[in-house]
Amino acid sequence: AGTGLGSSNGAQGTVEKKSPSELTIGVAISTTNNPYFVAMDQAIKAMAKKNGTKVIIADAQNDSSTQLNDIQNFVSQKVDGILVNPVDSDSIVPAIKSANTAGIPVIAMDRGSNGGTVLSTVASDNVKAGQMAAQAILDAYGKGAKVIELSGTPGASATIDRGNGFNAEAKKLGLDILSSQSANFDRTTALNTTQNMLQSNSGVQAIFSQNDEMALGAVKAVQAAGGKIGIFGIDGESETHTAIEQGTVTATIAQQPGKIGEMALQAMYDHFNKKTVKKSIDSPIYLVKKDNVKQYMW
Amino acid sequence: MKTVSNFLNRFTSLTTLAALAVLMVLITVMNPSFLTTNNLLNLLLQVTANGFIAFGMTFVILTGGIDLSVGAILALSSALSAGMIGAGMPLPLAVLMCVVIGAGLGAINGFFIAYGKMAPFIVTLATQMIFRGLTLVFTNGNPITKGMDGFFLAYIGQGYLFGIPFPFILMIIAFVALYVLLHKTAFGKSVYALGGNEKAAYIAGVQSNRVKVAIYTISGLMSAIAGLVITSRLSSATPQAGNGYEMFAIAAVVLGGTSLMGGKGRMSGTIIGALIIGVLNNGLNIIGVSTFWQQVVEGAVIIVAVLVDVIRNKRSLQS
Amino acid sequence: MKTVSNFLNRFTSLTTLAALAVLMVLITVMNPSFLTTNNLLNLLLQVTANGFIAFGMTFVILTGGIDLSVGAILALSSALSAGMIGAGMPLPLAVLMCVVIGAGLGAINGFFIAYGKMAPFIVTLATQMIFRGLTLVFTNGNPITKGMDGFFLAYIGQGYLFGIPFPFILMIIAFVALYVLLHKTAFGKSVYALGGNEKAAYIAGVQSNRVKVAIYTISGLMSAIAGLVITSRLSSATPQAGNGYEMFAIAAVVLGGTSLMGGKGRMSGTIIGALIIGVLNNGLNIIGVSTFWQQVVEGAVIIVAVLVDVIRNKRSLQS
Amino acid sequence: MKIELKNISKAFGVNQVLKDISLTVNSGEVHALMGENGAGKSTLMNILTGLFPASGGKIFIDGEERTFQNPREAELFGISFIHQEMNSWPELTVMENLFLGREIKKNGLLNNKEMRKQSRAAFNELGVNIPLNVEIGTLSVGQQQMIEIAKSFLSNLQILIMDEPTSALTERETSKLFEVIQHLKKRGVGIIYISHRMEEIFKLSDVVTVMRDGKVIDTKPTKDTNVNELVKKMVGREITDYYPHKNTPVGDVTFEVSHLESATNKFHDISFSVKSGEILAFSGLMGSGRTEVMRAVFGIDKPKSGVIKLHGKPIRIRKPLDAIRHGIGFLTENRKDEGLILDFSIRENVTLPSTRNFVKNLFFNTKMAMLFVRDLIQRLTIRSTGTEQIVGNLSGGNQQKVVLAKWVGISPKVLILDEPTRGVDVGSKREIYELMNELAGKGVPIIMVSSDLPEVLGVSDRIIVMHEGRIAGEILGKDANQEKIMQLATLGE
Ligand SMILES: Nc1ncnc2c1ncn2[C@@H]1O[C@H](COP(=O)(O)OP(=O)(O)OP(=O)(O)O)[C@@H](O)[C@H]1O
Ligand SMILES: Nc1ncnc2c1ncn2[C@@H]1O[C@H](COP(=O)(O)OP(=O)(O)OP(=O)(O)O)[C@@H](O)[C@H]1O
Ligand SMILES: O[C@@H]1[C@H](O)[C@H](O)CO[C@H]1O
Ligand SMILES: [Mg+2]
Ligand SMILES: [Mg+2]
Repeated sequence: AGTGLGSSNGAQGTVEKKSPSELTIGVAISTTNNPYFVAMDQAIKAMAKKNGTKVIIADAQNDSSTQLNDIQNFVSQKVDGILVNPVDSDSIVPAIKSANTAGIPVIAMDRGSNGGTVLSTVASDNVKAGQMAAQAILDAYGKGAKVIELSGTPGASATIDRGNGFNAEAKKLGLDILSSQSANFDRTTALNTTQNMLQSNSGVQAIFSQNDEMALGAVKAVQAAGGKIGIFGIDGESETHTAIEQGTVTATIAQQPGKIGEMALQAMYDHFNKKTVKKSIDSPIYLVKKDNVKQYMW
Repeated sequence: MKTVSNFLNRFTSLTTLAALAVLMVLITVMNPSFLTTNNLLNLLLQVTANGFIAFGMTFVILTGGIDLSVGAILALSSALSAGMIGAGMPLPLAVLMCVVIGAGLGAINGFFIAYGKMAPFIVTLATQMIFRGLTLVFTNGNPITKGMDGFFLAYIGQGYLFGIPFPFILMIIAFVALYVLLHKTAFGKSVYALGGNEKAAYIAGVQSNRVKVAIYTISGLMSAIAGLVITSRLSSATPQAGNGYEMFAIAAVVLGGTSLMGGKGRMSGTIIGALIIGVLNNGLNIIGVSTFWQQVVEGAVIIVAVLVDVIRNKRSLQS
Repeated sequence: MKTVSNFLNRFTSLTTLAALAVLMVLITVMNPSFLTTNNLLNLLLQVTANGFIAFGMTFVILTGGIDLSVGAILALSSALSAGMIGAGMPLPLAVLMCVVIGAGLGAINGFFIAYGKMAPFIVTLATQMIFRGLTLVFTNGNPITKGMDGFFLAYIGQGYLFGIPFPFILMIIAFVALYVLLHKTAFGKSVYALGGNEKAAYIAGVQSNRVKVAIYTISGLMSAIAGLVITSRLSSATPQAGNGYEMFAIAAVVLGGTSLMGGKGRMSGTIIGALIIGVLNNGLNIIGVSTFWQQVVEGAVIIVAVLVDVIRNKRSLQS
Repeated sequence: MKIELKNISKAFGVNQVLKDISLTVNSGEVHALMGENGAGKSTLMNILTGLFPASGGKIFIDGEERTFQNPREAELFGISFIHQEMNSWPELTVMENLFLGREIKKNGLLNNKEMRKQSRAAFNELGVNIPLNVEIGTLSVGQQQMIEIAKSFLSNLQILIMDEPTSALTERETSKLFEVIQHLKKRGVGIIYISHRMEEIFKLSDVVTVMRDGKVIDTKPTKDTNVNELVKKMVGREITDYYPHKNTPVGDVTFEVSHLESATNKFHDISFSVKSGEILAFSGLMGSGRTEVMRAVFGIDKPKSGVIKLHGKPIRIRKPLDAIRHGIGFLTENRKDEGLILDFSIRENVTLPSTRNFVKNLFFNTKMAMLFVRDLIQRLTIRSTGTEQIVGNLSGGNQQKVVLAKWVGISPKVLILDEPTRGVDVGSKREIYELMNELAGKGVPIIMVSSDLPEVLGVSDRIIVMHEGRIAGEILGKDANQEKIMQLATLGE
């Protein structure tokens, strides 16, 4: 939802031209507790280093109000631009607005903002990722396939979006979702939770895991149980690629966190080079299976 | 000079104040932009949520208790009142409801602890799970944003009065009120008495159960106010709000010189403790310490600050 | 019958055992697949990590202390030893190193608490941050998997002996060893004495500082063993491993009837406490309670179990 | 006010501690309550003031039946109880302690001015001068006791119960207290006075009630009885000599302390030695530094300098365990804080310093410990339900005996006793002295710090008197008398 406040950044023409080496960019990451964001963070750092850009990275540890603080700190330090990976798309709005008021351009990464004005949103579509996973399961196991779902941290936007996308699509496609339990995006938790779910649900054919960390935990549970169950993740961690090669994971919907970061930083460079920046930059997501596993890597 | 230091010493622990000053100087040296008006105002704003909670926590810890459920109370009271706003309740009423709900949840803790004679740690650990779970159930895991941008609510967390962030002014008001309650009333004395020697307190006629219910109620109430500020700042109530805040509040209280054994400590120390934590969070960002190292530095500062305090107290005992 | 109940009562709190039984019956009624051999074996396996940590935590809590850093110690010792494995260290040596590192990190806690005379809560809160931060620094935030599938390591968490999960057997061995240490040796007596009255214990010749260092070392060591089991089960060391485990361990200890004030409690209670938490986690999954409600139910069960124990103790005092 | 207790009984579990007690206390009289340790004196008073409920019986006040729900209620009614164990907050100030639970308010806030005024008035009445804004933990035990007493003056006092109020007071404070009691009596206040000190009973009381085994044995006007009769009624048998004769000879010097210097300025240049089989008393005014010396010797506090020798060889004592390993035992004066783990059983407390003696093949042998402790319980006549009774549930005097048992239990080579008979009844005192003699007979040197002059004179071979942190002089037991000791203790002040 757009708001009336957004006009403050409409002054693209008045932007002072600056080269990458003259820029200081604040990067607000939702959490570095996950290889996914670590990859994003590192790609940004590497690219900034190469171009002589100064970056300040803040980790909100998944707390919206910490993230608001982080961004306000960036504003008071008068950074040139802000890259933000929101903890969630609703509660990030005031932070975006405060950057807007200060005339600092903001680019959203991985997750969008439901208000304020961002120069651009570089994201892969989480709802779509869920839908793709449902499709992949249908392709592998057909209509009526028996599936259990490992969901992420309750209340996290990725959990909500992927869950919504997956469940709606699964219903449409006629998959049989036996049960859904949270494993907090965490590998160890997923191992135990999967074991327990396999215990109470018989005939499970596939597991949809809302991220790769949990998928890798599920692998261990399936191995211990000794059956043959398809495992579908989201993220595309390199470890998952190996697992797909080995056949322990069936497929993952790969995002490219590093790419997202690089594309966002590039967009910021472009902005300060007085080029037009697209309102929405789609970071493509790919279905990675055994046959194309060499193709996409973080 | 002597009298100033005497006054300060009576007002709060000088070590804590010194730690805060040293920290601020160090950070400024590393990045002068720390010491701009703008950043200091941000800092004040950022300290408020933890400040409110830590004030309530001071009462709890003074009685020898602990409240691990503050973050969950913050989330549940925010979510429920946000839901009411969404359902059309007038903002002032909803704000009042939020505070009432927070106090009520705190009272539940106090009730179990006082009348159930259960350890505060375990009661509030359990209610932390219960309240957080209920928040998720109520919000269905989604942030609530409907109707959250009315002026009345917005002002609580985003307003400025005489150029000072309104929530900070609110925090100072809460501080003064609780300071008076703790240090100038009979209730305050009974809080200390309970933490110092519960049996003696009973013999002296302190109504320990009532006092316990009251202090956990205060803690819940303060958490709800912190929730209001956060909800207002974010224009949304998120189900994960306040996660882990109990630890920051406890750290602020302990850094402020209040003993976890109860019976010893001061409100004024807590405000300095909260400022230390705020300065750390803000400053480490500003000087660009990498995120992984930030935790390490924060932990180390806490240890050093408390250690220095222990040594100083020992020395002052001997002299 | 009488003697059996007498024996059990001496061995552990009957209430806790009853709570466990009731819970198991309820879950079985709701979903009979809970009571299959297969699931019970899973359950045993799932209990081990928390079991190890809770055993160490029992010593800590008996002295009136607390260890919030267990999860971070688990992660750091796992990560460092996984790094060594990746660098080519032979598995048995790396496993030994893991345990040594865990013990060493625990000793650091103990050192600050004993010789620094600092509150255990604050020391271990700070080292939690430090150890977790160092884990992230060392792993760069990524899981370590290189060389983690050697048989020796794999067996620790995944092996079976006589059809029973090997880690469970390991846990029983640790239990027996620590049980004997706590209940049958002079060291054990001094752990209790320290929790009962530190001053009196010191004057009676208890070397309080050494005992403290020892118990936090034990706690660190047990955390490292838990880490080994987890690393082995996952064939990888993740930087977030053990996050929040301190709370489960503390809950297990308290459910097992050990007082957070120190001086009172038993190892055997802890194992039941850990089983209760394991059964809850496993059972709520199996009967398909929604994710949001799971926390609510767990919190409620903890409250009820502790409350029943308080009431029972009160009753037995009066009779 | 007239209090009548009628047929009061009380049981803790199966332990019947009060049996059909009836007692009447009138205003304006001092009613002494005597009885062996564990006879039930404190329990009876706790029931009267609403701390515990009675199992049976009734309480009448001015003819009306009344049961207090809690101590505060009793106090509001005019009945104050100064407990045997102090109930205070060391970290709070004198004034905060005085007014806890009864603060004076003005518009909801504390009225410090009024409270200060009343505190000063109470202190004036007691004749003490204690600053109001210091933490009471920094004050001497005697001063703290005076504050407890001052507290009761702040309410509408009609009946004042004192449970061994003088056990921690100096001579001067004690005589001050007696003046206050006379004054209160004149004001019409009734006083219940519990003490094990005979001379106090005869100096103060109008009526005396003797209890034994939870029963009232007799109530009599004090003037109609005498010490021997009271003792006989309490103990159930005649006691002829209160200080049993010690007939073992003194041997060679075994334990020496030279030039011990306090790190915190509490004592200076302390040198003394004890011979085997000798009982050496340390006398002096309270606060003269005796306890501090012994704490330093035992390794609790670190001295600045000094040498300690055992059998002529210097030994290093840096912590209590070092002392214990050398066979030194130290009964501390504060049993609640330093002597006991109140939540633990008698067995656990007694065996704590001697744990190692019960370790066989690495393991602690509980059976052996039980037998050992059972033996000590009998020897010291500790009134209890057995080795497993929780120490916190014992009477004050019996707790004291447990602390003694703890140190006797290490089979000490040197025994230091700080106020060993504090709160102990006459009969038990005699048993303690006999035990000291027995140990001395085996060659154990005993150092006894005591503020009880008759005791010092009665049992010691030699007496060292301290004054303001220094040794003021030394007297042989056979040459000593009260005057000589007091003169050294005050250095003629
Ligand atoms: N809370 C309690 N639980 C169980 N037994 C108790 C409790 N309090 C006291 N007793 C028992 O009651 C008896 C009487 O104790 P009380 O303290 O009244 O004795 P006392 O006459 O005051 O002795 P002393 O002179 O040693 O102070 C003792 O046997 C004691 O063990
Ligand atoms: N001048 C003083 N002011 C306040 N407290 C004191 C003073 N002197 C001693 N004390 C305290 O009083 C207690 C007893 O004093 P100390 O050990 O020095 O004397 P003592 O001769 O053993 O007397 P007591 O008969 O009380 O044991 C100690 O805890 C000590 O800290
Ligand atoms: O997109 C990210 C990743 O998938 C991660 O695994 C969990 O958080 C989500 O937001
Ligand atoms: Mg008594
Ligand atoms: Mg003394």
